[in-house]
Parts: sequence; structure tokens; C-alpha cells
Amino acid sequence: MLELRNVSRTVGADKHIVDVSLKLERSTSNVLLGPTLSGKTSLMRLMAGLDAPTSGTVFMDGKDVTGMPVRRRNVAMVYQQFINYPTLTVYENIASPLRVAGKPQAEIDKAVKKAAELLKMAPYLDRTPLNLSGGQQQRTALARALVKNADLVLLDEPLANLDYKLREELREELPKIFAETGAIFVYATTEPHEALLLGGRTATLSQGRVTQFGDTTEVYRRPQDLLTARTFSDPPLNVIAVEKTGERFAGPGALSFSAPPSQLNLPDGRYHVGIRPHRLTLGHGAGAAPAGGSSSASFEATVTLTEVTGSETFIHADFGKERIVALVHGVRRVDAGDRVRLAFDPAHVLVFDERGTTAGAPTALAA
Amino acid sequence: MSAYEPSSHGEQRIPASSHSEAALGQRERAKTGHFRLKIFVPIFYILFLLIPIYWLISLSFKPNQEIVSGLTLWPQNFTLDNYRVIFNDPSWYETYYNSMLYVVMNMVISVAVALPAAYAFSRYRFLGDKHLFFWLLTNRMAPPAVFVLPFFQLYSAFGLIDTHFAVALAHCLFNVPLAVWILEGFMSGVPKEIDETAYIDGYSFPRFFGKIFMPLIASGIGVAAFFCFMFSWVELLIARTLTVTDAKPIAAAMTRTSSATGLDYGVLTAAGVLTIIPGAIVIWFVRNHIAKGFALGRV
Amino acid sequence: MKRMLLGSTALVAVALASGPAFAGMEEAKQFLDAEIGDMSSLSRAEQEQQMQWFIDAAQPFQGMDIKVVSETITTHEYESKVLAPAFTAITGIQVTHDLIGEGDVIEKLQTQMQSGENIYDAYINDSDLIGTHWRYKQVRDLSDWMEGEGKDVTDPMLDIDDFIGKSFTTAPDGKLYQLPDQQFANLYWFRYDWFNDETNKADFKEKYGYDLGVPVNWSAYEDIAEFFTGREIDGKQVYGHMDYGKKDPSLGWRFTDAWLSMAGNGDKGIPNGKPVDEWGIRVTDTDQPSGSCVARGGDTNGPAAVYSIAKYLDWLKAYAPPEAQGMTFSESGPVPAQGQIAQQIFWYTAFTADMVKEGIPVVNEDGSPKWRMAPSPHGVYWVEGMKLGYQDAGSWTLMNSTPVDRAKAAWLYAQFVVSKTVDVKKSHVGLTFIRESTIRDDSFTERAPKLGGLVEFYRSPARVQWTPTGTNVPDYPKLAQLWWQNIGDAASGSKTPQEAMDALCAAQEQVLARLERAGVQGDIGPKLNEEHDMDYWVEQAKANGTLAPQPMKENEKETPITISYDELVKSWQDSEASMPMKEGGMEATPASGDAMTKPAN
Amino acid sequence: MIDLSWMAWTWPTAIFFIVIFAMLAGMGAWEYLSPGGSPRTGILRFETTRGDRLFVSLLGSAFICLGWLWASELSLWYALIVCAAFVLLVFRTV
Amino acid sequence: MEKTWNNKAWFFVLPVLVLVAFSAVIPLMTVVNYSVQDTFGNNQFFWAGTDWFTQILTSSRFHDALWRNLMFSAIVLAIEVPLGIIVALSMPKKGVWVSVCLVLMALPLLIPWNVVGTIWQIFARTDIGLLGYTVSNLGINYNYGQNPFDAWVTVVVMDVWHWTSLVVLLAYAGLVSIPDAYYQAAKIDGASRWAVFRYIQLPKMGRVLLIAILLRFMDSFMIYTEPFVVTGGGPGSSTTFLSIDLVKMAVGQFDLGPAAAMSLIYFLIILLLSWVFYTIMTNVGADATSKRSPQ
Repeated sequence: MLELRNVSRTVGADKHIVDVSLKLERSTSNVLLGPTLSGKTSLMRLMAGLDAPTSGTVFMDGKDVTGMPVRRRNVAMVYQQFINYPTLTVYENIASPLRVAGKPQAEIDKAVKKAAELLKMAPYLDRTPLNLSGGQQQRTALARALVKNADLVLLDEPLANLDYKLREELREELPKIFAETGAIFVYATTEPHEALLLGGRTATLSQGRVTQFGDTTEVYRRPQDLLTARTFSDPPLNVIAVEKTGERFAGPGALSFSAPPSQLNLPDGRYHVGIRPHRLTLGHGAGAAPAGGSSSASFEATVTLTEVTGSETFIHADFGKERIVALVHGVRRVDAGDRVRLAFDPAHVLVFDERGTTAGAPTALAA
Repeated sequence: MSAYEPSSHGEQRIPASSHSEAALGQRERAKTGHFRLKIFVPIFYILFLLIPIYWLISLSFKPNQEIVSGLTLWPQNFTLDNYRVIFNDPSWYETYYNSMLYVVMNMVISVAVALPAAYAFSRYRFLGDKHLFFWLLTNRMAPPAVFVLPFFQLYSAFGLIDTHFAVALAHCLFNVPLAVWILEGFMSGVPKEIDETAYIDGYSFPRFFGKIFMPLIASGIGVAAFFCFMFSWVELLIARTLTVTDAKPIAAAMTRTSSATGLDYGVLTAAGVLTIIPGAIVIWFVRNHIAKGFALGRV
Repeated sequence: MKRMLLGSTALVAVALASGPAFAGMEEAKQFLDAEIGDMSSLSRAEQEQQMQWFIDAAQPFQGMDIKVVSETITTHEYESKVLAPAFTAITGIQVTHDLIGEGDVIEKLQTQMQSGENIYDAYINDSDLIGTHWRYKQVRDLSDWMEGEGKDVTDPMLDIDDFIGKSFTTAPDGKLYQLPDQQFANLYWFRYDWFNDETNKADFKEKYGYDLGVPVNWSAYEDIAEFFTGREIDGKQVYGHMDYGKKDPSLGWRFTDAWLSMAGNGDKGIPNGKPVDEWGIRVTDTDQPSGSCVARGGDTNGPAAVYSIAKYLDWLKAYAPPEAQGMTFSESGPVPAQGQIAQQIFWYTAFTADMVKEGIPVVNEDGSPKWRMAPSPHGVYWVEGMKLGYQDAGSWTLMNSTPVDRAKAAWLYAQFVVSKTVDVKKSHVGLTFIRESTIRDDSFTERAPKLGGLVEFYRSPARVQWTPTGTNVPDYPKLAQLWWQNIGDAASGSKTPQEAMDALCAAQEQVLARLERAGVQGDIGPKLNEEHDMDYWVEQAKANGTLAPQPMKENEKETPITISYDELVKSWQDSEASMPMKEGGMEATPASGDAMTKPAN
Repeated sequence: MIDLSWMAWTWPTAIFFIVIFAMLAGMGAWEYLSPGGSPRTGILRFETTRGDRLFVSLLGSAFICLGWLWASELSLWYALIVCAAFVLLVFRTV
Repeated sequence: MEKTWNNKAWFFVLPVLVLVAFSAVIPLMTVVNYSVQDTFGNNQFFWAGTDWFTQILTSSRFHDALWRNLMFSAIVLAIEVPLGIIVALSMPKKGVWVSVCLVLMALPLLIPWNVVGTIWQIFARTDIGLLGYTVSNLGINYNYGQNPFDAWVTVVVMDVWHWTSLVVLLAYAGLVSIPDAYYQAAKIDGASRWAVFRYIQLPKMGRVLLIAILLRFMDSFMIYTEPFVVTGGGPGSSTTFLSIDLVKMAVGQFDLGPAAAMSLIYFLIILLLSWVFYTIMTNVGADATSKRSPQ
């Protein structure tokens, strides 16, 4: 088990990591989710021992390893860039940690062959990394991480620089491959859906802080605050400022809807509601009556842009001062400047109080 | 914060985005019209460079009588006597060996001490690093004439006068900063994630440095060695002051061709030709490194 | 000459290599057989006696490794390649005789003087530094050395009085500070064949009204230069003068060596003018340098000095090949051998060997030279009793900072290369005479006709008028550097000769003042005079019976005088026959009127 | 102990070097105690740290002294006052 | 690349520091000591205060030589940098010819400086030198020993011959590091040759060119051996650069005090100018890095 206890790291005037405490269990898959510069890599480097924390302690299986140099820890790490030793062959690249550990040749050979087989690199063992495609290079790096049989495997956006197809392919394989090793598996990504696909547990990061850590679907469904919700939403979460009076929420324009049952007993006041883009549906034309009767709410917005991606359409629209994104099924043709009516089910909204803490979340399986 | 922007390193490793050979060829073909005309510039430039050198070589094969009695485009009385004088006299040819020896020693020392320093500059920030770097560069700026006497006294205090080591050490003054500068450029081109990967794999620093890192910057070492060779080989003032007979450089031996009995043009030019040869050989060996090395590093 | 040199080198090397490993008489005999033969002023028995002395004296230093250094001229090459290995074989002392450029020798010497670190165990440097050595007391005083510390390593057969350059290396205190190793003089050089050509003679006589011959004064030299310049001889344009003008240290020597003394700068006196020498530096009665500018009684910027600079510039521009302006001493030296130069005002006899090579344009088919050397002409300020030219005396110098045992071993080598055993042979190779006994050797009587007057000159009493820089110069290296800079300014026209010399003497006095301020040279160091105007000093000179500084002459173009070369040579021989050699005091220029010609009025 | 008498030491130059080394040591200590070098962009329009400001001060002072020697017969001590003012200026504005 | 703070890196720099301090700091301190004293040998020194500095700063020799030095550096940079760029632009980009060009072009860089001087001194002689002979046979009155203008031309041409290749090598290095995509884009945009140079090639070469300028400036400002061998600083003082005066003073006269003062002044001037170059260089370099487009 890896435990970070109140770990912080400050470089000069910059606070890279602020008071992070995490417990990662063995044989689990963990995702660090956050936008660029949120501190994922910094956190990984602290976990690996590449950097030492400014304050706080790191425990590995109950042992304090805070100042221990990386080479004395049993960790493996794969970077976003395809980092291999350019002057060594793929075989030697994969064998490298074993060679350093002084393993006998036969054992090395067996382990390398097995890892290469698993990562489909067997035909390329005699090449040097520079003669491989990006995907193959990253597979080599992954094989090296695998072969080491590390207690802690850190993958820092390993698929970000790959093209779509390779990414899909590897993403499926990765959890399986590392699941067998019994290691603590940590995977950093900027993409919420990648986190959802990987499952396991997720820690969301924002500005060097862990905003929430828990079961991935749980974090997604019930973010503890607005920050986490924003982090764990792609396309971006639509946030609208509303005012609760009695049983109804009233927003800008003519927006008004009744609070779902779980939020009825919230005190009156100002709130923010978060609506995930795919929860918005498109009504017809300006002034048309909202569909779905009292259980649904709707508002009118001005379209600024539509993007069609195969079977879905992104509609960007202005609603008052807010920018709204809706993800709707099918190919829709809406011209910029058109007024559209967007509808949602109040049962699916996230409600945050003024400090950003979650005041209410959907209870149903609404992810 | 470690936002890993894709380094140039990564870029070079992706064939699609780098200038592939095919694309280059295409460009050349597309410019064939230009190409014909353009080729004359380097040709004329190289001719301009070579004619004086030709003149030196041609003089070295003429007897003095022919040299001073007028202009002949090529040797009319071809002779090897000038070279014979040098190769038959140990006090001549040994100086040639002396020069090579201290130049090679200097190359080795300069690169050896510059490697860790360049690594530090390329990988870490530390107290006073920028000023230290500039201070190192300032050592190339000191006019050496006045420094030669302190040099002489310093090295004689250590009993090093007239040794190859003394010259090799003294030339470090201007070669080490240059080597650090060049190597730092090359090392900065290697992503530090490679270093970390190695540490994660369990490499100790020396082992990583020797096995992984040095091969990676081989071109940089080649270029640095080339420049060290160059500046040590052409330097005369310090080398002359620190040596007497046992380590006397060839360039210093050349002054003896001028004496109260006139200037021995033949031997002087022959010795001059001989001083060009080691340089030419060195360039030939590092030519690929130079082309490639310059492209990678920032020299 | 070079071929002969290399041949004998190879021979000796083979002979020595095959000999036994132990030093001793065997090797000495081999050396005498192979290298010396009868080319010596000593008999074989005496040679062996001298060698035996060297073997015995060197006994304590066997196996020692010493380094000595000299400039590169044929004589030193011979020493380095033949005599040094022979000495090593005979005595067991390992000698490295290093050859470097002359400037480098001085630089090494200065480095040793400045730092006190021993670089070479002995130096052969020009006796121009005698004033420097004497005043700084950094070199071993050889008179004391030979009587004291170095007594056991001083050859009883050395015969100091046999050295013709002894007076150059003796300081005013009467002590010998350096031991001459090679000497050569600056003489007038001309094309004997052209001067004796009937057409040339007739044309010259017609134009100038007097006979073409060896010019005795600058006035005649100028006429001859003008006469030949542009003249076509054997289908070639020729020049009436040769010199050099590149800004280079050797440009300075040209003036400190010869131009000023020939012009008549300074006072009378041999080897150097007293109290004002040819550099224009005045000394007090106690030999303390007291001024360089006329204002302090010196003569560096006096009329004679300015006149010499002006003539140098005029002639270089008007009568010398244009490329001469970009040449150094070493480059210009071989030019007359190309056959386009009619005469040169002074020319180093060190070039003799190169000028008598077969097949070059200035040598006849029978191997005799088409040229001759003769005394240089003198300028309008020159008077009898002054030095007339320069003679370089490369001499052994032992520094105080050299450890005594190393100095002893080096001293042995120094004596070996100037010993009577080897000196005749060495002189045949390098033609740089140092010993009276060698000059008188029969082998040179035989060889004289092939040497263009060299032997005749050295046998003549006139040769004492050719001397190096004297003892008035307290710091040769510092002062000599000032000359080429300042004369370079005059050469380019950025300063007039007078301005250049004013700047030069001021710079010299600045060095003198610094020496005075520091007081390093004690009671023989500089002590500058009060400044006065020129008249004051002229009056002083009159009162003291001296000459410098001479006031400006109204007519600097005096009556030209020439002399027939053959008459001149005869007069040298005559005086040799009639007068036994004495140091100094000789009437040098032939005065017999019938040999000289002046324009008929 | 190696003989260093050839270095021709004098008291004034020795004091000069002691002051320079003391300044460097002082800067080192300052930087150690409060790292970062307080970078800012002053009138030279690029970022300087206090190390850069020291360098500019020293180089500028050297030129002030040279200028003083060139232009004035007065004692160099006055130049030192100008230098001090200059250093103050540099640390304020650069 | 983000660098980590680590003061232990000093240990890596230590060997260089010790070595360079040994060869630089001790001699530099000695020179400072010399500069306030006078000496006549034997390691004896006499206090001279700031006399030497005053003497040199007020001497017209020094001012003239400094001015000539600045002129020379400016002329040489003005010729070598554009010429080097032009040659680099027209060099082949691949194939055996690259090696051939590089090797031939690097040749002059590896010739000892006194030999370079000797080559040109002989080459430019009107009687035995190919260049001088040809030029004067073309009817041009050329004599570098007599005419200051000819001497300057000779010295400048020699320096161009000697050092332009350094600029070529560096500029070429900058050029080959430009990805082909840039040219493709320019072609699609229909950019002119000049526009390609101005907006693609020149910015990409910026850094190496500044290095070339810095190196060339330092070396041309300290040039000694080559012009000394060719002209000896003449005719007159027309090609007497600071270093020629300095060497004459330091090595010829062994006037260590004045020479030390002069070299300190000289050093400070180079230091100032180099610092300006360096500051520009690093700031331009930093701009270039920050403007690098993220992928």
C-alpha cells in the first residue's frame, strides 16, 4: 500500500502540490484525473521518489520512504513522450531493469520474450526505438515497465501522443496486462471518459490539490464540489447560477424549474446548477413549449456554433452570460444565430452551494 | 510545473513530422532550376579557400631559389628536400609529435571535466549557475599576452614547465568553457525523462552516464572534441611560453626558419603544410558528427 | 654549404653511433678523424690534449642533461647537429642545443630574468645586451667565474685574448660578461661586375663627373643608387638600392645596429661612442645613462639621427624594389642574390654562404662571386674615430639563476664549441669568425677568392670599426622595442622623421626615468640630466672635446667620394703587412688620395 | 607550501580581492537564505536577479573608475563615491 | 525543460571550477597585481599606483588602436556573417557533397594562426605571391607594405578567408534543423524566396548566428597573430590593433605593469561588449523557446 500523508511540494514561489493525502491499495487501478498543469505529473514524481516532498511523508507498505532515492524503490514509470534509450535495441530496452538488477540471462530472456509477446513487440526486438512507430515505441516503454514487476506502476498520460486507434487498442489492453502483476497501478489522464473506461478508483486534481478520491463512477456521479465536477466532465460542465425560492429554482431568462425531491429541503438562496452536456436535449424553435411537462425544465439560448461528430452533434450556445454546450444525438442542422430551446430533466442536475460544495446530486443511475 | 511539452527530441523520433529524406529529395527536385545556379556559390567559396592553401603546398615543393626568383604557378624544379629537412631532423619532427600529444591530452581533459559540468548546467538549477556559466565564458575573452608570464610562473611553481601536460592544462582555460557550452547544448536536447527512466530502472548515476547518456550525446562529444582540437592546435603564444625543448610545439619550431641568414621559405611552407594535415584528418573523421551534431545541438 | 653540413653530420652520427657507449678518448679520436682532420689551428697532438682536458673536466657531470639555446644560423646549426652530439659522446654530458628564432631567444632570456626560473642552462645571445647584463647583474661575470667557481671547468687553452669580439662583451668595469661564439658584420655590398662594366663606368662618369666605384660617403651612394635604378642590365630592370620596411622588430635593429652610426650619430669612440653612443644615449663619467633626447644631452633626436631616417625613407621609396617595403630583415636578405640589385648600403656577411652557391645569378661559372663586400659608406655627420657599422657577436651567457653545476656543464660545452680544436672547421661551415688564429689560418687564404672579400675584411684592421650595441644601453629589450614602433610611424608618413625621433627619445627617457625611480641598477643605473636647449649641449661638447650632439649641417649633400675596390683591398693588405693587429685605434678607411675619386670641379 | 611570491601581491590589490570575494560570499549566503534572487524587470527591460545587479554594478564601477582616471586628475577615492551611488542606483532600478 | 533545483550539482561543476580557477583566477590576480606596479626583472616590484591606467587611457596610441579594433570587428562581422549565411543557404542539404563541403570549408579553421599569417603574407606579395602578382599585373597599384588601404584589404580578406567558415558551419547547422514542413507551408502560401528567408530561415538561425557573432566578435577583437605576421601592424600604425601593442609591451619589452593595465582595460571592454551580446542572445533565445508552439 502506498500512502501519502499531507504531502506538499513547493518550488520557489510555485506550489506544485498542496497538502495531499492518499492511500492507494495493492492490486488496484487508480486514475489521476485533472487538466494540464493540475499537478498529476508532480504527484506521480513524488510517488515514484523522483522528487522529494517539501513537507509530508510517503509510506510504502507502512515503511517511510520519503527521502529514499528512486533507484532503491521498486517502481516503474511510463511517460507521455515515448521515452526509451535510443542507442539500445528494443530487446535491451526492455531488459534494462533486469540487467541492472543483475538477473541471469536465461531469466531475462524469458521475461523479455513474455513481455514483448504480451505487448506485440516480439517481431521488433532487434530494432532500435528510433526505427519504430510512436505506438511501438510506447509499447516498448510499457514492456519495460511491465518486465520489472514493480510494486508501483505509474503511467503518465501514456496514450496522449498516440493516434486514436492505437489509443483505443492500448487502453483496453493496459488494465488487463497490469492487473496480473499485483502492483499498485496509477494512471494519469486529462480525459474523464478515459477514467471512466479504466474504472477502478479516481483522484481528481485541481491546482495541486486532490479534490476527491474514490470509486471512479462514484466520483463521477457524486462529485463533492463544483471543482471536481468540472474536472470530471467532458465536454465542459454547463454551470448556471440560480436562486432557490421555496420549491423552485429560478435562473436567468425565463428559466424556472421545480426542485427534485432530494433537494426540496435545501434552504432558500443562491446556488449553481451543473448540467452535463449530454443531459440537454434540443427543443424546436423559439417559444416552443418544453417537452416532458413539469418534470422538465428548459431555456432559450442563441447558437454560436455547431459541430457534427459522426452520430452526435455539439451545439454551443450563449445563454445570458453563460456559454452552454449541448451534446445531442444524431446530426442536427442548426445555424449560428438561431434561437434554440434546450431542455433538461431537473432530476439530473448537480446543485452546488455558493462555496462550490455539492448540495445535491442525482440519486439515480444517471451517469 | 512539469508540463511536458513535446520536446524536440520527441519530434525527431516521429518520422512523419520530421523532415524525411523523401521530402527533402522532393524539395531539391522541385528547385532544380535554382539548384544549378546555387551550386556556384559554394564552389566559388571553396575555390577562394583553397587557392591560398594550394599556393602554400606548391611552394613547399619548390627549392628556395625558385620561390624567391619569381612566380611559377606550379613547381618547375619539383623537390621533396624541404620535407626531407623536417623528417631527417628530430628537433623538427618531434615538435610535430609534441603538438599532437598535448592537443590530444587537452581534448581528453577538457571533455572529461566538461561532461559532468555540462550535465549539471543542463539538468539542474543551483546557486549561482547562470553567473558561473557566464564567468566560464569570460575566460575566452582574456587577451593572453599578459597572462603568459603568470602562467609560466604558476606552472614552474608546480614544476610543470616543458611538459606536455602543462600546455594541455593551460589550454583548458579556453577549451573547457567552450566544451561545456557545446555539451550543455547537446545535453539539453536529451529529455531528462531518459535520465529518470534510467534511475527508475535502477541505474546508478555513473552507470547511467556511461552506458546510456554518453552514447546519446556522442555527436556532441565529437563536436566538442573537434573544437578543442581546433583551438588547442592553432594556439601558439601559451604553448610556446610553457615549453622549452621537450614539449615544443611545431608552430614554435617554425620561427627558426627565419634567421639572420634569411627566411627559409621552402622549409617554412613544408612545415606549414604539415600543420594542416592533422586538422584535415580530424575533420574527415568527425565530418558526419559535425553535420549531424550541429543539427541536434545548439553549439 | 648546407649539403656539406648535412654530409658531415651524417658521418659523425654514424661514427658516434658505432662507438662504445662510454665517453672518452676513443670518441674524441673518432670525432677528430671524421670531423676535424687538419681543419684546425692546433696540431693533432694539441687537439688530443685539449680533448683529454674536456674528458677529465667533464667527469663530475657525466649523465647530466643540459639545454642551451641559440638563434638559427648555419654556425649554430652546425653546433647543434654536429658538435653537440660529439661533445655528448666525448664527455658524457647530454646536450640539447635548441635552435629558435632570435626574438624567441630574447623572450626566453627575459622570462628567465623576470622570473628567476632556470629555462636554459646557457644562452647564446647577441652582445648587444652587454649593458643590460652588466647593470642588472643577472648573469655570471665570466672573469670572476673563470677565476673562482668555474676555475676547474675553465679550459687552460681557451685563450680569451684570441677572441676578436672580446671588447664587445667587456663591460666598463673591465669584466667579461659573455663569451663570443659567432660574429658577422654589416658591410656594403655591390655588384663588382656591373661596377667594372665599361659602359656603366663611362655613363656614370659622364652623368656625375667622377668615377663609379665603392662609395665612401652617402652622397656617392645616393648617386650610384640613382644611376642604377631603372637601368636595364642583361635585359632586366635593376635597382640601385635594397632595404626593407615592414613594421617588425627587425626594422628597429636596422637603426640601432647601423643606420645611425653610419650617419654619424653620437660621439667618437671604439667600440662605441663616449659619452654619447650611436643610439643617442648619453652616459655620465660613471657610466650612468643620463639622457636620450638632445635636451638632456642625448642624440636620438639630433640632426644626425633625423638625417639617417630621412635618407632611409627616401632611398627605400626611390631606389629599392617596391615589395621591399613589406619585407622583414630575413625576407630581404636573399633578394640581392636574385641579381637585380646593384648595391646595398649594408648587408650581413652571414649571407655570404648563400651568396656563393653555384648556379645563382650572382655567381660566375667558375664559382667566383660577381659581387664584393666593402666598408659601408658614411653619412655627412660621420667623422674619423667613430664606429662605422655593426658587428653581431652572438655570445655565451650564463645566468645567475642557473644552478652552479648546470652552469659548469654548459660552460664546458660553450668552451668546446669555441675551442681552437673546432673553430677553424666551424668557421668554414658558418663563416662567422671569432678567433684571430682562425682568421689567419692558411685554409682561409686559399678560400678567400670565393668569399667576395670576407676574409680580406676580417684580416684588415678596419674591422674594429664594426661593433655591436655598447654599454650605454641599460635595458636593451625594453629600449630596442621602442625603435621599430616609432620608425614605423615615420616610414608610413604619419610622422615626420623629426617627430618620430622626438617620440622615440621621449619614450626611451621614460624607460630611463622608470629605472631611475626604481633604482634597481644602483649606482650604474640611469640618472637623467636637467633639460637644456641644444646650444647648451653643443657648447658642453666643445668644452669637453666631444662631439654629440652635432648641430644640423646646412648642406647634407656633401661632395661624393668613391674608391676603386681593388685599391681598397690593396690598402687593407698593405696595412696588414705594415702594421701588426692592435685592438682599436686604427685609421680604418683608406686615406690614400690616389685611390679615391671625387667629382672634378 | 607552494611559493606564491611571484604573484607580486600588494596590500591594496589584496584588499581589493578580499572585498570582491567577500561580496561573492555575501551574495551566496543571501541567496542561500532567501533563494530565488528576487527577479524583476527593471529599466533594462529584461529580468534581472540580484546576482545580475551585482555584476552590472561591478562592471559599471570598473568603467566609472577608468573614466575617472581618463578624465580627472583627482584622487580615485572620489570615483569610489560615484561608484557607491551607482551601485545604489542599480540595486534600486535595474 | 524544467530544471530541478539541486545545489549538489555544484559537485559536478567542481572539476571545471578547480581547473579553470587554477588557470584563470591565479593568473588574473597576478595581472591585477602587476597593473599597479613596475618591474625590471628578478621578481622585484615597485609600487606605481594607477599611473599605468592613466597613461594608457590618455594615450592616443591606445585610442587609435581601440578605434581600429572596433572598425575591424565591425567590418569583419559585416562581411563574414552575410557571406556565411549566403554560403550556408546555397550548400547542398544531403549527399556526399555535404561532407566534402564541410571538410574543405573547415580547413582554414584548423591551420595554426601563424601559418595563416605566413600563407597570406607570401600569397599577397607582389613579387612571389600569386595574389599580389595577379593583382598588380591587372594594373592595380597594390602594395600592402606601403599602402594602408591595401594592408587593411589584405588583413580583412585574410580574416574572411580564415573565419567565414565558422559562420557557415553554424548557419548551416541552424538551417538543417528546420523541419521540412515549414518549407511546405511556405510553398503553399506562395511565399517569396526573401519571405522564406526572412520569416523562416533567419529566425531559426537566430540562436546559432548570435553564437557565431559572439565568437567572431571576441576573436576578431583579440586578433593578433595573423595581422602581425602579415603587416606587423604597419604600414605605420595603420593595422596596429590593441593586441599587437599589447604583445609588444608584454612580451617584447616585458613592461609587465603597463601591459597588465592595458590588458585589464582591454578585458573590461570585451567583457562589456560580450555581456551585451550574451544578454541579448539569452533573452532572444528565451523568447524563441517560449514561442515554440505546443503540440
